[in-house]
Amino acid sequence: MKENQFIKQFLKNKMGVVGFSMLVIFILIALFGPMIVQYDPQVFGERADVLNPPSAAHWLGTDDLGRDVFKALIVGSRVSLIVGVAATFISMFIGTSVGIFSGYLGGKTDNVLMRITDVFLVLPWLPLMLVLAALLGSNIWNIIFVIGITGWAGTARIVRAQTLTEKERQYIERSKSFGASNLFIIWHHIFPNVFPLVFANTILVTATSILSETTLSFLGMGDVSKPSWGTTLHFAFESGALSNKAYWYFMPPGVCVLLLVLAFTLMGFALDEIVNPKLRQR
Amino acid sequence: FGAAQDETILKIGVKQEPDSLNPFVSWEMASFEIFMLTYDSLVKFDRNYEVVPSLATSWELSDDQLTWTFHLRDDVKWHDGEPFTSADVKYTYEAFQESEMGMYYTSLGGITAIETPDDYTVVISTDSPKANMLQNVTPILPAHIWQDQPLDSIADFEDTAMVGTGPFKFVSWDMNQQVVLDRNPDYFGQPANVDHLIYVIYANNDTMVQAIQNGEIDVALELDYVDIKSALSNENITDYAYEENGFTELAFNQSEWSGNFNQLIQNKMIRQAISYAIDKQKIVDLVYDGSSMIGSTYIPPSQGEWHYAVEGDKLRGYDPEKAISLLESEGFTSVDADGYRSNDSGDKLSFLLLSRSDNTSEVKVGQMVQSYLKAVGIELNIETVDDGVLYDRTMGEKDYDMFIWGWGGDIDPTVLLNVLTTDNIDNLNDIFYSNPEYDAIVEAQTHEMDRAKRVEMVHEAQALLYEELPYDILYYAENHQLVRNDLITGLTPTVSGAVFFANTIVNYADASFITEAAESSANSSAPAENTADSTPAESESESDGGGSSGLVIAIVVIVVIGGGFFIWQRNKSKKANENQKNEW
Amino acid sequence: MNRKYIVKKLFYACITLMGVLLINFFLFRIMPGDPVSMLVRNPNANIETVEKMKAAYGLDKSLAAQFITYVSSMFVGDFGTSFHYNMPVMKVIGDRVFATILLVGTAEIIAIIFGTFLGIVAAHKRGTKLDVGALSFSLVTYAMPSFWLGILMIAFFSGFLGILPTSGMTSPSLYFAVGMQRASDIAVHLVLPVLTLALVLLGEYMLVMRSSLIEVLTEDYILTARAKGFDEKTILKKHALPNAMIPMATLVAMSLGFVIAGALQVETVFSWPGLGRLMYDALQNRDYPLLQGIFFITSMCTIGANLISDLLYGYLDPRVKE
Amino acid sequence: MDALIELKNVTVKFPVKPSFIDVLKGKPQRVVHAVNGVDLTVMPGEIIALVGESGSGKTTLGKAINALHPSEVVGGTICFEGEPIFGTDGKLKPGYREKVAMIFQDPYQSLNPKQTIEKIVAEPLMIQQKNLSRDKMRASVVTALEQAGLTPGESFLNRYPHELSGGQRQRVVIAGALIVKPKLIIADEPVSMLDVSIRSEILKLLMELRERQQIAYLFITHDIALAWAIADKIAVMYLGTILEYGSAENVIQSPQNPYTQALIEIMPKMKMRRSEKRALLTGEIPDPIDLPKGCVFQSRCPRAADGCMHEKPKLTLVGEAHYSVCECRLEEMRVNE
Amino acid sequence: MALLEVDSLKIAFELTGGKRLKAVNGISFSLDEGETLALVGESGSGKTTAALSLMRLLPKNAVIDGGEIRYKQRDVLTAPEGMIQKLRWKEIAMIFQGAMNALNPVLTIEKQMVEAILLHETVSNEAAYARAEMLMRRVEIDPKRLKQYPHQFSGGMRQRVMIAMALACEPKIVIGDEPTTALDVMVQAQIFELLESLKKEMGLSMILITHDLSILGDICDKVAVMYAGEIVESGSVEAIYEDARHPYTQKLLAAYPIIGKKRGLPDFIPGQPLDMTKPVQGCAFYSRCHKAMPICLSRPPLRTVEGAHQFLCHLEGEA
Ligand SMILES: Nc1ncnc2c1ncn2[C@@H]1O[C@H](COP(=O)(O)OP(=O)(O)OP(=O)(O)O)[C@@H](O)[C@H]1O
Ligand SMILES: Nc1ncnc2c1ncn2[C@@H]1O[C@H](COP(=O)(O)OP(=O)(O)OP(=O)(O)O)[C@@H](O)[C@H]1O
Ligand SMILES: [Mg+2]
Ligand SMILES: [Mg+2]
Repeated sequence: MKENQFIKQFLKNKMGVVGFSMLVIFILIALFGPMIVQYDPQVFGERADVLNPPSAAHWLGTDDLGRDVFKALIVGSRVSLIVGVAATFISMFIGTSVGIFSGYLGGKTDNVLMRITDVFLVLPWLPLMLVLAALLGSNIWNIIFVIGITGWAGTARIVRAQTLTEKERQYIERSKSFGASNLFIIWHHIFPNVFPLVFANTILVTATSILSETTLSFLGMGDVSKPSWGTTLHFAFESGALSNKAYWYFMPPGVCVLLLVLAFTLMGFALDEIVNPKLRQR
Repeated sequence: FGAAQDETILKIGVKQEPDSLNPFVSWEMASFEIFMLTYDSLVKFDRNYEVVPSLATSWELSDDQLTWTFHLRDDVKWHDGEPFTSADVKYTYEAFQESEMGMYYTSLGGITAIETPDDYTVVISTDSPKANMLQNVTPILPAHIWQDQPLDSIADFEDTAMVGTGPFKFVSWDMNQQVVLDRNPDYFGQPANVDHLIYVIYANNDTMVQAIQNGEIDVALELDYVDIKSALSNENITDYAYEENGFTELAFNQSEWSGNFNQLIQNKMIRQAISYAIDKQKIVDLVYDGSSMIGSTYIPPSQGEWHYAVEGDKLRGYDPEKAISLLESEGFTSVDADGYRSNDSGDKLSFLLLSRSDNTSEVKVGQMVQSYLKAVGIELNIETVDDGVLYDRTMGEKDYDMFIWGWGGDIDPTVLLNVLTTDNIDNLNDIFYSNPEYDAIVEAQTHEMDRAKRVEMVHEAQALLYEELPYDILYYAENHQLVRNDLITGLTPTVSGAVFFANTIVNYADASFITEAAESSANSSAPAENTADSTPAESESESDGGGSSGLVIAIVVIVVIGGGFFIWQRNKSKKANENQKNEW
Repeated sequence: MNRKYIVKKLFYACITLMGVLLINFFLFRIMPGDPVSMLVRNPNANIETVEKMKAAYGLDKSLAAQFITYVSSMFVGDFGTSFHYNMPVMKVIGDRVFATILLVGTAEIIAIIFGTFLGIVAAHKRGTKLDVGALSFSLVTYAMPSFWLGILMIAFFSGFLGILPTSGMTSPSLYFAVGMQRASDIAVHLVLPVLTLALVLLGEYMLVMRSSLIEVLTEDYILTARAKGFDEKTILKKHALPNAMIPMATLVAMSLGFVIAGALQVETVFSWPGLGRLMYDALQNRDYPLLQGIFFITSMCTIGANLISDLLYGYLDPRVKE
Repeated sequence: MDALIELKNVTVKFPVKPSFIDVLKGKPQRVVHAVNGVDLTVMPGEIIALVGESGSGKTTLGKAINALHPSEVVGGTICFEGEPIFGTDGKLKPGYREKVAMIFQDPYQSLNPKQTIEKIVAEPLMIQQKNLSRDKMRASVVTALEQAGLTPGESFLNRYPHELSGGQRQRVVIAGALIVKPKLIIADEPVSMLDVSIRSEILKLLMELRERQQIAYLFITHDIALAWAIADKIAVMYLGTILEYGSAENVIQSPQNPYTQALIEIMPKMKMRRSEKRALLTGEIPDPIDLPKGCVFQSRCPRAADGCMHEKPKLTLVGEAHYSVCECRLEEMRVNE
Repeated sequence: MALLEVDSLKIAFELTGGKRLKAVNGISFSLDEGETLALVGESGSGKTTAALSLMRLLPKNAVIDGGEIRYKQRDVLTAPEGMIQKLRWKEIAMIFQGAMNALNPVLTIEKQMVEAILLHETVSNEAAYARAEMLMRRVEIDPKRLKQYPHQFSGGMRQRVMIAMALACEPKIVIGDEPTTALDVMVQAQIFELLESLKKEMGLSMILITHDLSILGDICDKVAVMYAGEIVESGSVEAIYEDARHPYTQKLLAAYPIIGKKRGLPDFIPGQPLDMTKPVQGCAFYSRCHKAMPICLSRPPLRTVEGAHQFLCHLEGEA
């Protein structure tokens, strides 16, 4: 499918457009928000500022250290996005490579790679993530690594399946008849053709990665020096926001996560419909 | 079922679960509390932490202060009906000493021999005067049950019945759910008023507070002020606030090892500068909503006279100016673009702080410390790690400059003082602090039988630590216990301010439910066999008020949705049946 | 379905299991934080105590020796003794299994029924308001962090309305209750966690069911069925669903394996005394044997579920040969 | 004239992937006998049609010549211009791939939808002459496109396959084959996926190329009428064996083998055929894993005799440049006009 | 009266983006009892679309733009859904293009065959099974294989299964949509043999869709040649084979190499099929016709040669 045709299709898909617009808004917030709002997580309020409900001064009230919740969300969007995207990059890289090589080379390589994939697929991912995060210590790069390294197995499976059908195509045979090497074929034929699928999957995996970061942070494995929505939720839940009925503290970060993940999910869903013509809206 | 509607259950919400019910293995406060209720010690503490008789009715100390004679009660029966004798005491003390296991073992230090002239007399000899002999609350175990167990595998012994002499009998422990105890009607002391006692284990403060507000539990323990704020407006709930017998400290690496950490932290003046730079009051204000006491010396104020109160200008208050001038006088005059200081030889004031990820308050404290230090030109990097990693990094790799953690104490100050002795390096002494002067004072006070003199010595030790500053004591946390005053009566706080988990069990004996009516509304129970059975049997009886409305809702939701599904299906098939008459 | 297929899948499952065992063992050995350290942060502990405990738990031996002990004892069903609970791991786990099965089982059943149903409705009424509604609902639940959903549930049903209990599996006051009273007590406690977990699962099931069915409905054999004169409902039921259920069934079987571990969030929020929370606690307590046990059990469940899904696949889809 | 390519007793045996249980039981490896001792010679500029039913091994043989199968499965010798294409070390002789190109059946499938026509056509050069400059490469692409009848070549460079019609796509495929200036093109059913109305266009192009560049073709098809229309020689294949081989006239007009006869007989003739009964073959096609001992066609042969069951018949000369494994010569075919 | 009559039927597809594709552009034909009609034409000429409309099986985005379909004198296009469900399979059955995908992969052949019988006829299960076995025997497949799944059959066998299935309810008309493309000549011959004998036996009417003119003589009575959604020429097979008038038909016939005839390259039609989303001016074949004249830009008249032999061209046409 050609690029502009793809874009046209995407633009026709309402869900995709809604998701994309939401994402653009979040990206803008993440890019420029921190420059506009002045927020230093190290500046604490006074005792009277703790857990204040929303007001003109604090649009979403204050948190347990008297800081502005709204500003914290703006600043936190960066971490959530960066972690989500970077972790996805790692897992897509591993997943796609394993999937393509496994599917294309077949035989023993396939068997070995797939058995490894199986192991990663059956290890309980959330606990595994927690264990690894505990193992490595919770700074943001470790979190990214942990989410990336635990999340590739599903992608590998999908990419492998697609590679298997892709490698039966006649243009692969044609390429071979000219004496093309495996790497040539993988790079010129297999990868470009599994790419749409990988891309659609990337979007969905990003959604999962963001959720993973939130969950890790919520469970106290996050990087507190780089506040994200997940750490905000963590502190909200841990400092009695629920029993103090400080809705302004624990609702908005959750809504932010929900919207951002939803943006990716919507887009992924739309892409899926485009990549998979059978699902296409008639 | 002979459902006795009038049986009362005291339901106490806790966050901590016993680690084990084997006294040779266990370390947790929760276990300690349960041991106090199911077993008895020779002596125990009353509300004012005065020593009162328990299994021992009286005792004498020989003139050389080396031999103790305890006279035991002769009317005590174990929960299984066997009589209690001096042999049990001898067995218990010797078993702890020989196995060298468990939290009670160290409090038996110095005992050289135990003799039992008769069934109700115990004679204990020590090698030197033992100042904390009467602070020893080691639970006496039934020799007839434990003695066949080889000592080297005593950790594996499961006394599933937990036979003791105490006011409560152990019933069951469902992990992460509850521990259940029953009243011992034959208790030799004052038996409890309540028939059953359940510790309900909560994973989260918020849900526990919610639960006591909803009346699911009668008492909620181990809460921070921020957790309970919402409950304070509830007039049915009484808040018992108390200073924890312990402190939270900012610890500094004092290791002689010269590896991967900033040696500058071993400079006393820099440590003092750090201490001056931190606004402890604001930390307490924000993290505990002002409801904890800011820290100063090593033994917490809750230990009464043992606490040493620093006076006059020796007391280091919040004084960033002073901090800066201290740093400058140490040569840290150049300030870089970020505002961080270094000296002429290029040593930067940049430190690494470890804080425990699962303790939100400490994490917040760390963040605040970070910002205060920044204000005076000290860079602080924070890593949150879990307890295990913290332990490894402090005791093993030593690659840290500071950490935040806390200690909890005993009624006797020795235990806390011991932490920073040279002997305890590689063990409890997590910062490798070594000071012969301090060691000597701590050692001496353990043999000082004159209380006033001993207090003097303990103060001296604390003054030393305050000056040397291996630990900067940040605050003595305040803790809260909530009680449903509309349901429970008879509770009086101990001198510490706490009602339960307070080194004494008096309140368990005094607690009673206000009226049968009030109680039965929250409780309709049937006696179970010895262990509770979680598989529902077929029997009918009405469920309680709050619960049934929830159940009704659940059922209604399911019925409505299911009904909708059914109707949808029906409609479909009806439509499909039309138009079927004609033939082509 | 042929025997070869089953044997092969079983063999692969065994290999996976071995991989899990290996990772399981070494992962926990390289974890920082001596497990004993958790036990000795107590003023009364001393160095001998620590050594004694290490010896008691076999931690003083070499890694290789520990691994051999580990694998061999695993074969006789001995997962060691929990550091923290000082009880056989199997027993600790056994005590929790019921709670998790109750929670996960109920949630799965609800999610499967309603997820499939919603998916069918949406696919069938594709493009209508009904479809858009069901789709939005599913996408939103799919995008929601489950712990947060749990918090909202507590805030609303327990905090605001006050009609459902906040947490736990039983009311303390009904501890001694038996029979119906106990059952209804558990049922009441079950509502919120089940609802949370079911909502989270439901979204994915609905989405998969929907797209799978939409895809199937474009297949030529559906046209054949229509040409045979069947009405839409029969076509849906007899021709489309059996095909659309194939990916659905495998998804459900696979997620069954994950959900036990995934219940961790829900169990933590609701203090539900199940395996998920046990795992979280074990992690905090650095209870290696217990963690290993749980990892092993959950991996086994997933492997088992995968196996079931493979077999189910072979059963539902006669095309699967090799 | 020297033979361009010469096959001697070429066999292709695919190992059957053993089932897991079989491996455990230690059962011997089984093989699919896809090609079974084929002798064939192609002269420069010659068109040889390989006809036969589905599964008879036509494609497999074509790929064997193009060295597309792993060398383990191919037996016998394949000589190109008198020399074996595999050296003693089992490696393909360098330069061979530039002499032999292959065109596949489905023009929709043989082009990567993600690549521009330029890239597709240039691919052989990218693989075989790695250090060619971009400009030179582009020039060769344009030339090849124009040779394949896509003029002006430049206008196609940046297009994508989906923007072309089926016939144009097949021309692109041919251009891709031409760019290396091959001496032999193996064309595997190159027109069967195209609409009848445009098939001949492509065939015509192939013929012209032969005239101009002396390219020989191994033309694989199952349409014997098409073979008749364009081929110099026809080889009839059945179950991996060549049953009859000779000039198109001989094979079609005086078929010697019962199988060839049946094939010709059954072809639709664009005539009313109300009264005639079709001469259908009955009987099962043998499994290529367990080939029968004697003649491979015995199970369906209307004239199978006892001898056919036991001895494998050899291709023998039955007329001028006309070989057959069988001499059950029928009366002259009715198709002779 | 004719069994089935189609009168100026027009069908368009609504494409995403608002375009309309006129797939069928006013076609008319009729079919008598026992007659076989061939619909021929190249890919995309609207054959399948026309056939599907006869059973009202068009996809949702198809719109009938006009015309009428009458089966046994009753209007098919306006009949209620219940009636159509009875028309399907019982009256008109269809052998779909690519039996590979037209059979449900997860149901046994038996189930798929029996369900149709049970739907349309009130017979016992046993009777239905017996009928299925009989049909299998009829298409020369071992009835034991009824218990198998579609993937266990070869392509030719699946096609035969599909034929057996189409006959299950003894319909009056069977539509075969390219029943032999992608099959070997040998298998193709088998299938024609089978269809022919079945037709004779059961008095079936058939509509055979194909793009292969060469096979018509084997089985058909009448031919309608389609180009770009129109029938450009129709008549008996003999008439088409021997007296084709439309340039398209002529060219098409010449495109087949015939064994025994002179060797050499067959003819071809230059150019490409029409883009049917654009409106057609005049003759649809204009751009590819070797005899195109200026007048061809206006709508060509329908000329009748003799009897049912008609064609659509400005030229008088010569053989
Ligand atoms: N890679 C392979 N592995 C195993 N068997 C194979 C392989 N390729 C082909 N075969 C088998 O070899 C035989 C010949 O196949 P081939 O594709 O050469 O036939 P063909 O004459 O080209 O048929 P068609 O006309 O259908 O293309 C068949 O039985 C086929 O199943
Ligand atoms: N569902 C659909 N949506 C849009 N366009 C369609 C649809 N089905 C068919 N068409 C278009 O309608 C035209 C006629 O299609 P149809 O399938 O009837 O052709 P055909 O003659 O059967 O061709 P073939 O020989 O390839 O089967 C084609 O241009 C096709 O692209
Ligand atoms: Mg082939
Ligand atoms: Mg068609």
